[in-house]
Amino acid sequence: MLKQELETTFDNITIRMEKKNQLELSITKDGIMSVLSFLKNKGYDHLHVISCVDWIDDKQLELVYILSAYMKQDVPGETEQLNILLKTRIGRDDPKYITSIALFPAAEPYEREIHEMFGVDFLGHPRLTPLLLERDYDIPPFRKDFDTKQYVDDVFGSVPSVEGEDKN
Amino acid sequence: MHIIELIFSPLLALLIGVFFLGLARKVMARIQWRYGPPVTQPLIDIIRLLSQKSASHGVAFNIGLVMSLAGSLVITLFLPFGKIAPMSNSGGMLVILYLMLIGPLGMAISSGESANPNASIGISRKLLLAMGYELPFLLVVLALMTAYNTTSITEIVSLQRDTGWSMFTFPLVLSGIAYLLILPAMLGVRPFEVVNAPQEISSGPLVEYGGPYLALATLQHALAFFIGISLFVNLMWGGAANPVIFFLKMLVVFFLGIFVNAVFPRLRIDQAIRYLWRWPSLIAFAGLILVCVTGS
Amino acid sequence: MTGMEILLLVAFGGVMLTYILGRISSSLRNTFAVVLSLVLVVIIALMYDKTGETIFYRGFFGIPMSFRIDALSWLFAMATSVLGCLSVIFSLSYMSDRKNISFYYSMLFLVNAGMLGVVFSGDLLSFFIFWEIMSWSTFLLISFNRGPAVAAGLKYIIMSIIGSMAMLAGTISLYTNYGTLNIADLSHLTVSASPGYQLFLLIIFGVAFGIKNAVMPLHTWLPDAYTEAPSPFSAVLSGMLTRMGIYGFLLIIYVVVGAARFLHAADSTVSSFNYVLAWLGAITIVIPTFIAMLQNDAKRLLAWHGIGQGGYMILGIAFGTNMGVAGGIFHTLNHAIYIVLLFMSVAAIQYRTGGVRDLNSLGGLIKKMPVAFIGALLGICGLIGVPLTNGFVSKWMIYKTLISGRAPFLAFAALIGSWGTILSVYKFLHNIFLGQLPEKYRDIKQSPFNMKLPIIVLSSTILLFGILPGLPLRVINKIVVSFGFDSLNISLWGIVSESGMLNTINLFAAILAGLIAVWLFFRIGARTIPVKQDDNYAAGAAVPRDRYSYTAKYYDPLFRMISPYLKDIFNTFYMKIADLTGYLSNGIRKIYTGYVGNYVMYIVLFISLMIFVQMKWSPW
Amino acid sequence: MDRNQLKKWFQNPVKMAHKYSLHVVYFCTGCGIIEIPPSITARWDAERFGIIPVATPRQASLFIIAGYVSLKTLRSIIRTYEQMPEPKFTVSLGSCPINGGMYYDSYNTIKHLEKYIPVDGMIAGCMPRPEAIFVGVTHLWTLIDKDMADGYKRYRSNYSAYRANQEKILGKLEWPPLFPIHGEE
Repeated sequence: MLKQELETTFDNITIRMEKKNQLELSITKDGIMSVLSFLKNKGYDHLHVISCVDWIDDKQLELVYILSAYMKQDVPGETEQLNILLKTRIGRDDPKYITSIALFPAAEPYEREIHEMFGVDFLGHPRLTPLLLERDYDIPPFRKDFDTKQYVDDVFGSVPSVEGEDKN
Repeated sequence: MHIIELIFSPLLALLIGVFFLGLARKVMARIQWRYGPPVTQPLIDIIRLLSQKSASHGVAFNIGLVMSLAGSLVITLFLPFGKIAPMSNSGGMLVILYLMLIGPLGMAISSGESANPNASIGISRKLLLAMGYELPFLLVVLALMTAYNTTSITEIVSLQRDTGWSMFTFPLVLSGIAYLLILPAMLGVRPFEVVNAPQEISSGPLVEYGGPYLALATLQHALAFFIGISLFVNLMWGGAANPVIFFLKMLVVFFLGIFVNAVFPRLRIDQAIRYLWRWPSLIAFAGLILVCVTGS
Repeated sequence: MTGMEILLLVAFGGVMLTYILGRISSSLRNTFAVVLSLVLVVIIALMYDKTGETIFYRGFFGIPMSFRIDALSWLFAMATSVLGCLSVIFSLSYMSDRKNISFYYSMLFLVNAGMLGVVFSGDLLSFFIFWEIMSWSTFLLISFNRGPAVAAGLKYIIMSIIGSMAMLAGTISLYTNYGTLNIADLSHLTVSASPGYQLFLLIIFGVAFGIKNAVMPLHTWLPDAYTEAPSPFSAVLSGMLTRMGIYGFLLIIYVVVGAARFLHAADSTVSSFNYVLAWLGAITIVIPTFIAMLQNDAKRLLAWHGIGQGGYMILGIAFGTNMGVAGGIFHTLNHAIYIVLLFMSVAAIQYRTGGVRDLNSLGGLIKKMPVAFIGALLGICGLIGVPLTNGFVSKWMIYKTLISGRAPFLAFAALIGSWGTILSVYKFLHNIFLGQLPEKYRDIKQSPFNMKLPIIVLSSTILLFGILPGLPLRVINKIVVSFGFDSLNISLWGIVSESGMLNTINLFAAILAGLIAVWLFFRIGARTIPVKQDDNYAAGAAVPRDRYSYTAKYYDPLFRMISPYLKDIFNTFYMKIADLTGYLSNGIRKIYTGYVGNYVMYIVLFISLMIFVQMKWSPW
Repeated sequence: MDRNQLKKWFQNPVKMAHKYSLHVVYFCTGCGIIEIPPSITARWDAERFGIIPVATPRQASLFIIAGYVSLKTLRSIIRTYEQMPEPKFTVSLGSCPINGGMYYDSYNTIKHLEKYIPVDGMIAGCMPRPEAIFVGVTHLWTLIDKDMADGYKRYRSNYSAYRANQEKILGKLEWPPLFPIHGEE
C-alpha cells in the first residue's frame, strides 16, 4: 500500500521489501529531501539514525536514513512497526551533501559524527565541530583507506618512553 | 594529682576514640560477613597520613582544623570520665554546650577555605543537621538542668547516684527516650551520615584534606564520637564511680550506635531534619513540660 | 561648670564647627573630627566613678532641667563616645568619594551629642529633648544617600515619633501627678504610686523604648533603616543608638519605678510587666534569627541579628535578679562591640568591591582582605558566643539566671536563637570570605589603614573582655548595686555564684594548651604544599572559571521548610495601616479645593449651624 | 602480628604504615569496574589488608587504573594523579594499559600508560580476577619494602619528559605544570 504510493509519486525510486517489517528505498542524492518530507507527512516522524557506508571499490559513500513512526497510531492502518531505510550514494572524494536538520532537528549530532568520521561536508549545518574525536586526522578514521596499524605506529610509537623506563 | 588528670584525660579520650573507630570498622565488617581490618587500623592510617605531603589552601585552612581538634580536646577536660573530671568546676553544662560548637565551626572555616563546592555543600549539611538535632537536645538538657536544679554536670552525675539513672526516674523518662532517638544523629552514624557522604558529595568537608589534615580530621571525628557517647552516659545513664564501669557503659552505647549504623541507609538532609523536628522534638518538649509541672 | 556641661557644650559646639570647617577644607575637617571625638572620649573617661546632679537651666516654664551622672550613664556614655570615635576614623576613607561629606560628619556628631545628652539627662524633660534631637538627626543620616533610603528613613521617623509621643504623654502624666520631673525625686515618689499607675507608666515608656530597641512587634523599621543607612553610620546606629532603648528600659524599670525593691512582691504589677517583657524578648530572639538565616544581603542579615540580639538584652533585664540585669547590660556592651565590628567589615568589603553587598556574588575574599576576615571572624564568634569571646560570658550569665530562675522555656528560646545565629552567621562569613574568588575581584587591594585600625581595636576588645570579663563586670556591678540589687561576686576572670562558677582563665589556658599541642602534632606531619584555588578536586576535570562555587541558596532544604512561617506579618500589618491612613487623608484633602468661594461657603454653613444649635438647645 | 612483624614496625613504622593502609582511588574506565566491587565486598574483602576506596585523590595513597585508557580519560588520569599527596603508588589493572590490549590498533586508546604517568605495578589479564589483584598488591608490598615503588620520585625527577609526552598526545593542557619545568617555559 505504501509501496504503490511511493512508486507513483517518485519516478527513479527502487523499493525492496526483504524482511517483514523493513522497507528499503534507494534514490539518487537530490531526491532524498522530497522523500524525507513525504514520509514525515505520512507519519514516519522518528529519525532513528543516519549512518554511512564506505564503498571504496566503486568510490562512493552511501548515506542511510532509518525512519519509523514514533507512535503506532500516527500512521493509519499500520499493524506493527515498519522501519524504512532510505539509501543514497554520493561521491567519495571531497563529498558534499545538504543537511536534513530542517526536517529532523535530531539529525544534528549524526551529521557531525559522519562529518568527523567520513569527511562528508553537510552544507547548512549550524556547527560541524568534532563530536567524539580529540585529535584531528588527515584521513577520517572510519574510511576504509585509513590504515589504523600504521597510524598507531607513527602517533603512539613516536612518543619516546621516559628514559630508563623499560628496566623493570 | 590534678595536673596528671589534666594531661591524661584528653589522651585517654583520644585513645578510646581511636579504639572505637577501629572497633567500629571491625564490627561493621563482621556484620557484612567480612574479616575486616585489625582493630589498630585507624592508628596505621594516621601514621601513613602523617607521612604524606598534602596540599594546603591557605592559613585559615590549617588553623581552622587545628582549632576544631583543640576545641574537641578541651571538651574532654570538662566531661567527667568516671571520677576523672579535671575542669568541670570552672563552668558547667553551658560551657560544654558552647564548646561543642568550636569543633564544627573550626572544621567549617577550614573546609570553606578549600574553595570546593563539595565542601560547601558538606558544611551546609553539617550545620543543618546540627540545627536538626540541637532543638530536641536542648530541650532534653534543659529538662535535666531544671529537674536537678543545677548547671554543673558533676552534680547531675552525683545526684543520679541516689535517684538512679535519670533515664528511668519518673519525670525524665520522656527526655531519655527523646535523647535515644536523636543519639544516632549526634554521633553521625549511618542514617544521619549526611555530612561526609563519600558517594554523593565525595566526603563533604573532607574533600580537600590530604595527609596530615585527614589525620587531624579522623582524630576530630573519633573525639566527637567519644564526646557524644560520654555525654549521653553521663547525663542519662548516671555516669560511673570508677572509669572502668564508665567505659563498659560507653561500650554498650557504642554497640547500639554501630548496629544502627550497619543497618540503615543514608537519609537525605531534609528527611533527616523533618524526622528530627517531628517525633524526638515532640517527646522532648513533653518531657520538659512534665519536668516543669512536677518539679516546681 | 561641671564635667557634664563642658562635655555637652563641646559635643554640640563640635557639630557646628565641623560643618563650617568642612566648607573651608576637607582635610582640616577630618583632623578636627577625629580630634573632637578623641577629646569627647577623654572627658568622659575622666568622669569615671563620679555621681552627682547639677541644674543647668530653669528657663522652660520654671521646670529645672538638670544633668545627672552615675555608673549606668557613665558606661553608656563611654561606649557611645568610643564607638563614635571609631566610626569617625572608619568613615574618613569610606566617605571620601561621596558628596556633601561635611553634612554627614556634622550629623554624625549631632547624633553622638544627642546620645550623650540622653544618657546624662537628669530629668525627663531634658531626656525627651535630647531624645528628639537624636531621633531627628538619625532620620537625616538614614536618608543620606537618597533613593530608597528616604522611604526607610520615613518609616523610621514615623515609628520613633509614635514612641516619643508615648514618652511625652508619660512625662506629662508624671508632671501632673508629682509636680516634678527630676528622676531622683521621682524614684522616691513613685514608690507610693498605685500598682495600676505604675503599670501605665511602664507600658507608656515601654512602647517608646520598645520601638527604639526593636522589640518583636515594633521592629519593622530596623531592617530597612540599617540596610539603607551609610555603613559607618549603620554601625553606630546598630551599636549604640538602638541600645538607647535598653538605657530607657533600665531607667524606667529600675530607677523611675524603682522595681528592684519590691520586684518579688506577689501582687506587684512590675513583675507581671517584666514577665510579659521577658516573653517578648524570647520571641524577639527566635524569629528574627531565623529570618536572618534566609537573607541574601549582608547588611540586612546583620540588621535582623541586631533585632535578635536585642531580645537577649530584654530577657536579661526583664528577669529581675542581679545576675540577669548584669548579664543584660554586659550583653548590650558586647553587642555594641561586635555588631559595629561586623558592619565595619561589611563596609570594608563594600568599599573595595564597589558597593556589592549581595551574598551570592561574593566569595574568596580571605586572601585579598585578611584583616576584614579576622574582624568578621571574631565578630561572628562574639555574636554566636564562642567561649573566649565577650558574647559568651554575657550569654552564660543570662542563661544562668533563666535556668536557676526556673524558666526553662525562655532559656530554650535563647539557646535555639544562638544556634540559629550560628547557621546564618556562618553563611555570612562563608559567602563573603571563603569559597572561590570570582574573576572580577582578582586584583582587590587591602583595606586602607584607617579602616583596619577600628577593626583591630574592636577585635582585640572582644577577646580581652572574653578572657578577662572582670574588667567590664566591675563597672556593671556598680550599676547593679546602684539599682538596689545585692552585688555579684566578681573576680577578674569570671563570676562565682552559688550554683556554679565561670572561670574564663582556665578555659583560656585549656584552649591555648590544646591549640599548641595540636599545632605541634600537625607540625610533626609532613610539609604541606601551598596550592592555588583552581588546583582543586573536580572529578578529574579542570576547574571551570567562575562557576565552581556553591553559595546561592545556602540553606535551601531548611528554607523550603520554614519560609512559609516566617512571613513578616507585623510589617504587612503596619503597611496596611499606612495605606488606610493614606486613603483617609486623601479623602480629607479633597475639602481644600482651592477656590475661595468654597471656603466662604464653609464659613457661612458653619455659622448657620452654630445659630441653629444655639436656638434649639441653647447650651451657653 | 608475629615477632619479626613487630620488629619491622619499630624499625620503620612509616614504611609499614604505607604497606598496611593503602587508601585507593579507583579509576574505573572501560571494563575495570567489574572487578572492583567483588574485591572489596564479603568474598574477597580487601579491607583486611587496609585497602578501602576513598572519594577524592587528596585522601588516597594508591591509584588503580582499571581498564583501557582512551585519549579523553588520559586527561583526567593525569589530573587525578597529580592531585594525590606525595608518597603515592600506581597500579594498572588489565592488559590494556600495558600495551593496548585488544585495542592495540585503535586510533584513540593509549597504548603504553607508563609513557605518560609512572606505573609501579601492572596486573595483566583481560580483567584479572580479585585473587590476581591481591597478588599484585602483595607484590606492591615487597616493592615498597625494597623502596622500588618509586613511581612518584621518577615522576618528579624527569617531569619534563612526562609533560612533553602528555602534551605531544593531548595538545595544550589546561592546568599548570605540577613541578617547575627547568628549560623552555
